[in-house]
Amino acid sequence: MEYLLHILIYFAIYALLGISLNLIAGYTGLLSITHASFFGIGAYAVAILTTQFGLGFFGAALIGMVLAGIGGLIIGWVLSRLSGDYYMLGTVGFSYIIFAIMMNWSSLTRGPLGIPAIPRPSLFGLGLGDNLKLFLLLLFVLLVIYLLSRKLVASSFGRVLRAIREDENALRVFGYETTNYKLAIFAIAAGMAAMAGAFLATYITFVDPLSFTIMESVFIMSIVIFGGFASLEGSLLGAFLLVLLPELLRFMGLPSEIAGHVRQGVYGLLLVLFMMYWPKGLMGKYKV
Amino acid sequence: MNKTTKIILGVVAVVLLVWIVVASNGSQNNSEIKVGVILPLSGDAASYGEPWRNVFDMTAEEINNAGGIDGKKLVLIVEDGKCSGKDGASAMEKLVNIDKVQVVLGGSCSSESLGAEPIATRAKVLLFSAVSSSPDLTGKSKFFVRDYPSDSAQSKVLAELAIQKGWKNVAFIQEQTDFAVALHKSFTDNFQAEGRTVSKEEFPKDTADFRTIIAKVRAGNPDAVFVDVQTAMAGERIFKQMQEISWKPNLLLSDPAMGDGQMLEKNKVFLEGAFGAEFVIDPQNTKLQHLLEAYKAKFGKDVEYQSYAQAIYDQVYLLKDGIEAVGYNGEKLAGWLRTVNNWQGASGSITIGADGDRVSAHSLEIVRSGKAERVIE
Amino acid sequence: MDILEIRKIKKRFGGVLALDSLSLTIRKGEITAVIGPNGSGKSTLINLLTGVVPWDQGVVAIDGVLISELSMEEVAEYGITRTFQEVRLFEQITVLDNILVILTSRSLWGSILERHSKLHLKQAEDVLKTVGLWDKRGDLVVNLSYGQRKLLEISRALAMKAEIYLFDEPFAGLFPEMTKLVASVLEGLRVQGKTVVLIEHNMDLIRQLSDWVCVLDGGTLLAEGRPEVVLSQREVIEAYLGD
Amino acid sequence: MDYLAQFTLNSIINGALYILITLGFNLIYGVTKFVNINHGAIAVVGGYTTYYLFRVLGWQVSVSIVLGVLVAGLLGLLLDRIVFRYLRENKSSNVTQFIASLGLFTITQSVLAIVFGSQLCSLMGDGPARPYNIFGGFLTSVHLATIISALLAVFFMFLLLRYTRFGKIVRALSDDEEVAKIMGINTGQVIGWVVFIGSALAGLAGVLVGFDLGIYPAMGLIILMSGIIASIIGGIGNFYGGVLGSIILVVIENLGMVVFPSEWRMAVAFAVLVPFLIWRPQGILGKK
Repeated sequence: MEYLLHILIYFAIYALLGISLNLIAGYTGLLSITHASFFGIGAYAVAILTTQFGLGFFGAALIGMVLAGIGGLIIGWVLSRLSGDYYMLGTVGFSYIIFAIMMNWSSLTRGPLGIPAIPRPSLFGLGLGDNLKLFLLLLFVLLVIYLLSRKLVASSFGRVLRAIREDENALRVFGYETTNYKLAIFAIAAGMAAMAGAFLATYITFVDPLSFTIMESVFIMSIVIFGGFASLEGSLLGAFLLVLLPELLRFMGLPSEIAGHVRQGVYGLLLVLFMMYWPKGLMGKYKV
Repeated sequence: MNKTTKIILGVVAVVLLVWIVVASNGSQNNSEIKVGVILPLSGDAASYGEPWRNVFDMTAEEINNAGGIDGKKLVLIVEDGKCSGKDGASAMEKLVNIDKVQVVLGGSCSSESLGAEPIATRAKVLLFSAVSSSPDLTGKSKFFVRDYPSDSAQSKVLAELAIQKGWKNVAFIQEQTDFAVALHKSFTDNFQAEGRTVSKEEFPKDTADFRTIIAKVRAGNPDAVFVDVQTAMAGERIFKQMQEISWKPNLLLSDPAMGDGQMLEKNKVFLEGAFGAEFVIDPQNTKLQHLLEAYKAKFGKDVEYQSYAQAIYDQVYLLKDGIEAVGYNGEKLAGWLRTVNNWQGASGSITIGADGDRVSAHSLEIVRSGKAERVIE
Repeated sequence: MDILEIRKIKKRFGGVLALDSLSLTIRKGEITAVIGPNGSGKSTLINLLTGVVPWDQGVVAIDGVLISELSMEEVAEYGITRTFQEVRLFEQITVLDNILVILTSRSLWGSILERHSKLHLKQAEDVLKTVGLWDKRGDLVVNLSYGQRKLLEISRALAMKAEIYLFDEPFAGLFPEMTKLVASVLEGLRVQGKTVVLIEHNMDLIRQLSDWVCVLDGGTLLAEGRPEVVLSQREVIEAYLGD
Repeated sequence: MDYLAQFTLNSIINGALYILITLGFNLIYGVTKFVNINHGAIAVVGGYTTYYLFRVLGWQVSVSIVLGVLVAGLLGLLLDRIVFRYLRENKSSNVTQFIASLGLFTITQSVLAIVFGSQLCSLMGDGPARPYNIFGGFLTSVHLATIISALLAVFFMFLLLRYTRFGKIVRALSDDEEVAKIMGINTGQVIGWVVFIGSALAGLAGVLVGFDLGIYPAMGLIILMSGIIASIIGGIGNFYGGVLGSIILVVIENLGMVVFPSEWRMAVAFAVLVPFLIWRPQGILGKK
């Protein structure tokens, strides 16, 4: 059972990432490959603040979300003028810069050594240490963020985002400061990704830069792509499949030195096939 | 995506879930001993994982051919840790909960071990690593043991040498791995005093182009250059590019480079007089020679990362002795390993301290015509 | 009373002088048609008046207020709205959403907290009913026919409840009964005292609808006046048939 | 300051490699109008083919180099026919093609890792290449070959684009595809040739890196990123832009290496990319 719990915790973390990235990519049409960096900022914020400054999990997670939000605003502003594959290149650039900071700023992040011994969360003294309680807390957060996102997407704000996705310049002629909307959603999604990072840090009790590379951002992007653009439930399905699929491959008894590469190859193949035949993804409502 | 494909996907998802739940109460049948192994088999660190996996397979086969452990067949279940904490934890959870192993050999990268350790402690499973060298793991848990010395010993020996040689400025070319970072840190602590300085240029794993780093280090005209690499191959690329700008500084090598006899042989002219420190390696060690020959016979090429290979080889045999002594139980084995004293292996005499680290007698060595010879003070 | 005036506007795209010190006045509450062969500067003029393109020289006055430059976002504040020649709608969302997005609050926080008042839905219903698209409100725009998309663009402009409407070839490619519908919408606007600038090639419609006609050729004002006067002038006909 | 000579030589060597990559990349971008991430992996395929023929099968070195370059060109063409032509015909956005190229990159990298393992293999065999002393700095025979082939490639491409009918068509196509269609050009066939030549150039770069530093499957992204940054700085899709961008990037990178510690090298390159993306996305020579 413990193993099932482990997979479900990863599912919830990646569902959180999928939903938040879908808000940017699926609803606003901005396909960003920086999401793992905000995921990392959240994780490192919790790691550093709890181990070196003695903060509690929730305080550290909150600060992490604010930091990621600010980072999102800065990166969002810089990229607001770009579109299409140029935009994605810009996000790849930032993703690398943040990864380099995590890896090289060793006085803060201990570089490749990573940060071990991150405490588990506790609320008013009652420990939420063991995996089941942690999972329930994570599930609760996922539910709250899912409902919040549904409400956000259904509101006029969500409709403006979709209009930006379809034809931003046309919308500006009707009097909308579209850049502000793009920055707002980018910061909100960055904050959500940081929350996911906080849970990863406290669950594994160790963070290292190699968990937040560009390829991790591409993985989160593929959760949104397979699940479907502009469909929150699609992202849940995407996370479910892409977290379970690799675990399943562990059972397939493939000779393990090629199992890793086969998994990587299969998921690359899926990316190509989806772009060719199901650009909307499984449950998507928008073709990129 | 019409309705039917969604239904099919739903069914597939449910089947997945059921399969994992069913598989999660696998059992440990008594005719074989299932031991887990965590190695980086994809991602950046795959270049380390593959050769180590070969050593694990070869050693297990060797033991099984000689009658196995207590007559039972040793079965290694290898999982991919991808050299990251997140995946190390996943691999550990699977091995502990699905395969119900009592011992996991690994992780290799320290990040894998740091990710796996809390799970091992919770499940009272022995995490026995031959390669993770991060100082954060020393004495971290009753269930974590490693037969690879922490790096501080090695750097202390080299720092003393540098001081004795009267060198004022040592420049590091340091790989961005936990092992190399720890090596640099302990060297600096021992060397940097009374006006002696240590400068550093780091490079990401799998860097191929060292031209500019070497030119920059040369510009600082250091008294000696510490080639602080995780693998002999990275060292070899640095030596090649140093020769390509015909620069031959005093060299200090980290033990993965120093321990690779084949690499020393190939670059013997350039490496003449280079210093390094290894835990007692003597080529006459019969077990070591056997390991090298058996590996070459089975895989048709010399073993890479010789210093790690021998630690892995000893690790499996140590485990065999442990199981035969106290039975296949994680907690007892963890305790038994801590009592190991002067156990003769391919990597020389192995003694493991109370903190779970191997007590090492690092000895200073110098490269003489392609061979690493001990320097007797 | 002149609601919109441009004096000596110059606009150059690389080597091409799209507008060559053009001066033009648009009177309030009237339908002014702007005609001219392709490349005479009509689209550039509209893009200029809706902040899509800055002008190099010259002055623009809206309601007598002189403005030096116009950004897209400010256009709505000056009470100007437009349709697009190549129909730029929000494709992968519903017809109703295309209208609601125009009616709702422009401020960031406003749009998040806004509760959907019945008023918005009522306004959307009116506007869609005027162009007969109310029963199509649930469809995605991408599934609409060409004519329906033209009508939706017009209803979107109406939803803005602006002062000055710039229609860029609204009748192009419409079936006869749709043309009648759009003509009645334009006349409806005139009755409400709104100002309409119509870019169109169909001369009969121009004669039927417009109070005033300006003829552009090569970025300059060739002629202007009552439709029946201007359209019979020799050089206007030549400009059309000449090149 | 004797290392100045070595720095300039290093810059020239890296510059030559970047030029080879950007030449191919820019040529293809000019007609396909999207950032093809798989271009990097095709370079590595070129390198591995030559490695297999020359080092494993022991063929003659010049034959294996030519075949390596050809195989890279053909692979580029094949993938273009199978995946990207389908996407072009379906009017897919450049973002869709970008993601598809990312998928192809993952597949190519995984296949290489499975077939050749993840170890670094050098085409040079063991031992360093013979260094020549050139006013204080050192160059090896491989470096000279790299520089010469870069110069030859630039010259050959210059002639091709400037004086041949094919060159005029390619330039017309990169200016405006519709205009080219009206002129009755069989754009499909021209794109095919352009992709072949561009991929072959990438293959050449891969082979030269193989001889100089050695290659490993995951190297594709690093090689390509520098090429993309150089293209954007110089002017993406513009023939001279690639060359100019490469020189500028190399100078900035090497200057950066003097000031910053060397682990910040790629971060410096991306940091240079960001201001260009904001203020001059079309690059120095490009037009809006």
